[in-house]
Amino acid sequence: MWGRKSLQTIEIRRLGWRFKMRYSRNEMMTIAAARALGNDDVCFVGIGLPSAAANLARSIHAPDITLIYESGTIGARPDVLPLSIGDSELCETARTTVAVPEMFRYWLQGGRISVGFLSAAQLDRFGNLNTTVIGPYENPKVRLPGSGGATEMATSCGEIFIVMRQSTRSFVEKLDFMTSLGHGTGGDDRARRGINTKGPTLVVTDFCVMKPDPKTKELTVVSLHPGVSREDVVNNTGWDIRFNNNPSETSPPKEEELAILRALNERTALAHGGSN
Amino acid sequence: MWGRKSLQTIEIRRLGWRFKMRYSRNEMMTIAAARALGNDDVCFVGIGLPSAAANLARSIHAPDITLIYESGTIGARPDVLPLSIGDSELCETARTTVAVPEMFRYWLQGGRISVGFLSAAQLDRFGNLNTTVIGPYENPKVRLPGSGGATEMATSCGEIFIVMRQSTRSFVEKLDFMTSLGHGTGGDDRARRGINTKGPTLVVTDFCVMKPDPKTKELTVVSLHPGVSREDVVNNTGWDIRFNNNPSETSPPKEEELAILRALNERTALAHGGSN
Amino acid sequence: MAQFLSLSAAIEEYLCDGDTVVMEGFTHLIPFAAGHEVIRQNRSDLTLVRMTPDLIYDQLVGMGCAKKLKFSWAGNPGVGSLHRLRDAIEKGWPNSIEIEEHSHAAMANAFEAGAAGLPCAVFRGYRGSDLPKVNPNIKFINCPFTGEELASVPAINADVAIVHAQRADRDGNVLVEGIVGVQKEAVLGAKKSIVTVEEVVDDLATGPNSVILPAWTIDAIVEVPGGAFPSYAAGYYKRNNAFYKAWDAISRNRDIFQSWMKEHVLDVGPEVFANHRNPAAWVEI
Amino acid sequence: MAQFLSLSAAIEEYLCDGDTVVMEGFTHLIPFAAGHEVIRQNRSDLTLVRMTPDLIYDQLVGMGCAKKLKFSWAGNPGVGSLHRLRDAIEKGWPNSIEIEEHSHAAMANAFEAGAAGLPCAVFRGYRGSDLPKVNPNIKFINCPFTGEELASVPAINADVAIVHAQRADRDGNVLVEGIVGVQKEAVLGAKKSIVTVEEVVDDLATGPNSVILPAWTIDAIVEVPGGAFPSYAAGYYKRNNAFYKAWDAISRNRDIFQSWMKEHVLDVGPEVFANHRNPAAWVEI
Repeated sequence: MWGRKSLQTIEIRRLGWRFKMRYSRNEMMTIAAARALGNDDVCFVGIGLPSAAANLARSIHAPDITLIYESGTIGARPDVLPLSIGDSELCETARTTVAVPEMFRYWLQGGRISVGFLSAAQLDRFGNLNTTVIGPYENPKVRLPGSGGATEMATSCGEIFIVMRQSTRSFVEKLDFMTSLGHGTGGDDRARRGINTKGPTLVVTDFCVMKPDPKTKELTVVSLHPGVSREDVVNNTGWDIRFNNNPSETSPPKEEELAILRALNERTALAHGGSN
Repeated sequence: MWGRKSLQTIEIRRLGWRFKMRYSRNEMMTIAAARALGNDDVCFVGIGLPSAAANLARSIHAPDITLIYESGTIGARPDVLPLSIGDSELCETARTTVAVPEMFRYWLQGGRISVGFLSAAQLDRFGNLNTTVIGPYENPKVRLPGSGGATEMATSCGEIFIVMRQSTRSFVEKLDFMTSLGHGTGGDDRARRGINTKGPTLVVTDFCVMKPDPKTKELTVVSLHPGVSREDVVNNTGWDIRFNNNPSETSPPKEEELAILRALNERTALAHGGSN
Repeated sequence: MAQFLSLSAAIEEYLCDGDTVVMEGFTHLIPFAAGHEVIRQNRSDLTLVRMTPDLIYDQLVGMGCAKKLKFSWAGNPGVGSLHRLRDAIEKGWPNSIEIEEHSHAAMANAFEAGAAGLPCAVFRGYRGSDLPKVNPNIKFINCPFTGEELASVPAINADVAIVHAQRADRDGNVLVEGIVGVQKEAVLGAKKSIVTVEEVVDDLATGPNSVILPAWTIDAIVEVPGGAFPSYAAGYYKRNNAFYKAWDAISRNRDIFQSWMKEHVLDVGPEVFANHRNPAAWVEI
Repeated sequence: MAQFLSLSAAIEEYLCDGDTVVMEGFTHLIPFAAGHEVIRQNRSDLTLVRMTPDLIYDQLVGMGCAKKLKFSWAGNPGVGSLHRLRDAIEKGWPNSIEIEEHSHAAMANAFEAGAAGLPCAVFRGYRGSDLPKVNPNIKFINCPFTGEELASVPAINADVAIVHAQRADRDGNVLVEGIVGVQKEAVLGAKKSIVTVEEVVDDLATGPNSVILPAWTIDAIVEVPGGAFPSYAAGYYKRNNAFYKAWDAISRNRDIFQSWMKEHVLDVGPEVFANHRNPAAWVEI
């Protein structure tokens, strides 16, 4: 899916020799997201990239992070990435598993989650998210899965990290449907709605890392992944994207991060009995 | 507590001999209440007389009755009567034990209980109950325990059986406080309040059995316990009590009923490590 | 009080055309065998309620059993779209279906309210979302103490709830274990309930706080070993992720879908599910 | 994240004069050792919240620690009155206390709402009762779909929740088992929480759906063997019904009560509770 052009390399030393190790932007994205998680976080994890990032964090720098899946598993420690949000691996490794109403009432709405990971089909400049439809709701061009846990995660989690691949189709000027609130119309919109959680504080894409401007809450590029130019980001964003005064380069993957991520993905592919 | 005068006897045959076996009105009350329970009932049980009646029913004619205690135990089958509503015996013998919020939400409010047993310090002619205070609320003469589960049992259980000792102090013209609704002001008062459960359908005292008049809902004596006269009932009721056209005599305790009740009480006294 | 019935008798007796039905199981314990029986008995005009429609409702919708779907996340988890469902929504094949769309939090609360005998659920939700604009079953009320605006949705009280569980005892008490989802709420909130189980045992051997559905909360119990396949039953068999992936290709094409359904559903009975407990089975479709 | 502390340090650090405190445990697992420590540390002006005040609040009220009591059933279960509480309410000794009185259903729902982060609980309750006339914290709202009138009470969110449980593991995760009451809700709804446990173990050895309080939901854990006496800890010791009966005589008389408290609470420490796990102990007071 990612052409040769999107691959970058890091340098590795072994027995006095130097090697080059390639990595994909996808890997850079997952690793950058994992780094944002801390050991004390209680993380509400969705399937796919969020699950990979959260479990990578757990394997590297945040061994005590608490992973919560909306299926009810609290403190899951899966050895492979679940395909679905309710795989047996999650329950078997969890501290306990609660009923789904309790998960949404006591744990999410109760304010027990520090970080929620979300992704979407469309995102706008204020981090608002669409996972419902492309086109009009009553006559959709593409019918997407819908909210799932996202709508209430967006307002009940302490903060939201968004991980998604960047393109003009996904990073849009205007959402077709607002499934989940980000910073709304920007500024203090969340506070005016009586919401006291932070909303999106971090967006990690396959090109860059963005954070909301402290005042306007408009997403602003704070670092570019190695090998990515400003033009790459501009060309893959559907609005006039802002950059930090001096965006840094995202620190490239470490050998250990890549090795652990790949081992996790390999175990996962094997366990799910298919390619993928 | 009960004088000799209140004791009645039944005749027992053994090896061709006839014996007389004494029983108390208290025993008659418990046995009469037990008889009203059926094998398919799901019974919300309070401590004391209700618990004795429910467990007696289970030991005799209703082996599959489901006993639910508000502590969360569902399908408890205690071998001794619990002193409190949350004794270990209840949980150990139950099919399962749920949290107390679930008990009140899913099982009581959810309409899963067919019969609730209640008792009170005061009852009026429409089966309304006071377990809160004697005297004014702000300056009580006697402070009683309060509602406990009773207030919502009174409106959420399919029907209510009331078991309590009868006297002019307890069967009163006017309650000092309405803790739990019976038939309100009588007639269709419950229905006018939007309540679709039956309320009190049976009152068993140590003197007699009462049922609400089908139309007015005023409590009416339908049977007198053996040895009890109309005058006894009138003298122990604080209002002008009505009698059925031709009140029958409550069928006296059977030997088996007395034997099982006494064995239950003996096991209980032993288990609770005290007299009482 | 629970009766032990055959699967065909249970569906025959308790599920009618036009009913609102809940088949629950959050990834785990999805009652596929029962869903197939509903398809074989050709039920129609059903209102299907489920948080995650999953393959089970993709199959029911594709076979024309549904007139309405109430849901909160409609995808093939970790794989992609539910193609039969999309075909019905986007192109009206085999019939158009009405949808009522919620968030997970709303559905979970609505199941809870259904079990609790309340007319509605009250929760903190839908703030800032467009969903209330397209779903008239989302309203807002104010806390009588703080004035805070809270969301409300109607309770879910289905005509029939169908769930799968690990075990029943011979009295008809059922144990659900592991990821328990909203199954207990679905059953307690429904007028009638059917439970399929992996096995019937003498003793459920449970802990003091196990999730139990007492026999008197259930109408029919059916022993269907493997009945959750390609979902799973913890302690019995794992989720068949390969089947979930394979479904993507089967369901993309109307003809392939129909011939698959004929071969694997219409022309067989619930006894085929027993094979699915073999972990080697079904990796190749 | 849970810290392992001594009982005196835990109460010292987390409970202040004037706090709203919940000590829960529905007959089972009542945190008596912690209550005694609160008395020893002479906390005052507490708002005590508990469904069934039981002997633990009778003792706290009798020793002058409370300014207010929020409850739903105040008796000595199966025995009679709580004499210290009645003395405070009826005669203002040792100080008068304010009461806020509810039904069990209301309190249970209020604990649930507290854990769920909601400002209020909504339930079908108090219909026809006089309680709403004497308690301004009972209001009514209407279902936005059916119009039905439903009761509402404020959520319970204490400053400090104190509960007793069977076991903690060395990471500070706690298992509660058997009659679990509203303890989980009390802890999740409180700003701070203290859990006393029978023992600290390497492995909680739990089932998949056990009632667990993760370490990160607790502030302090204290190992106090026997700490629920004369209540009980399932799997460790039984409820001491004889003590509950004996309390009736002890608590009827102010002087006898005070000298009992001096001897058995003020002049000793939590280590005395270990003896209470011996079933023979305390039958004679």
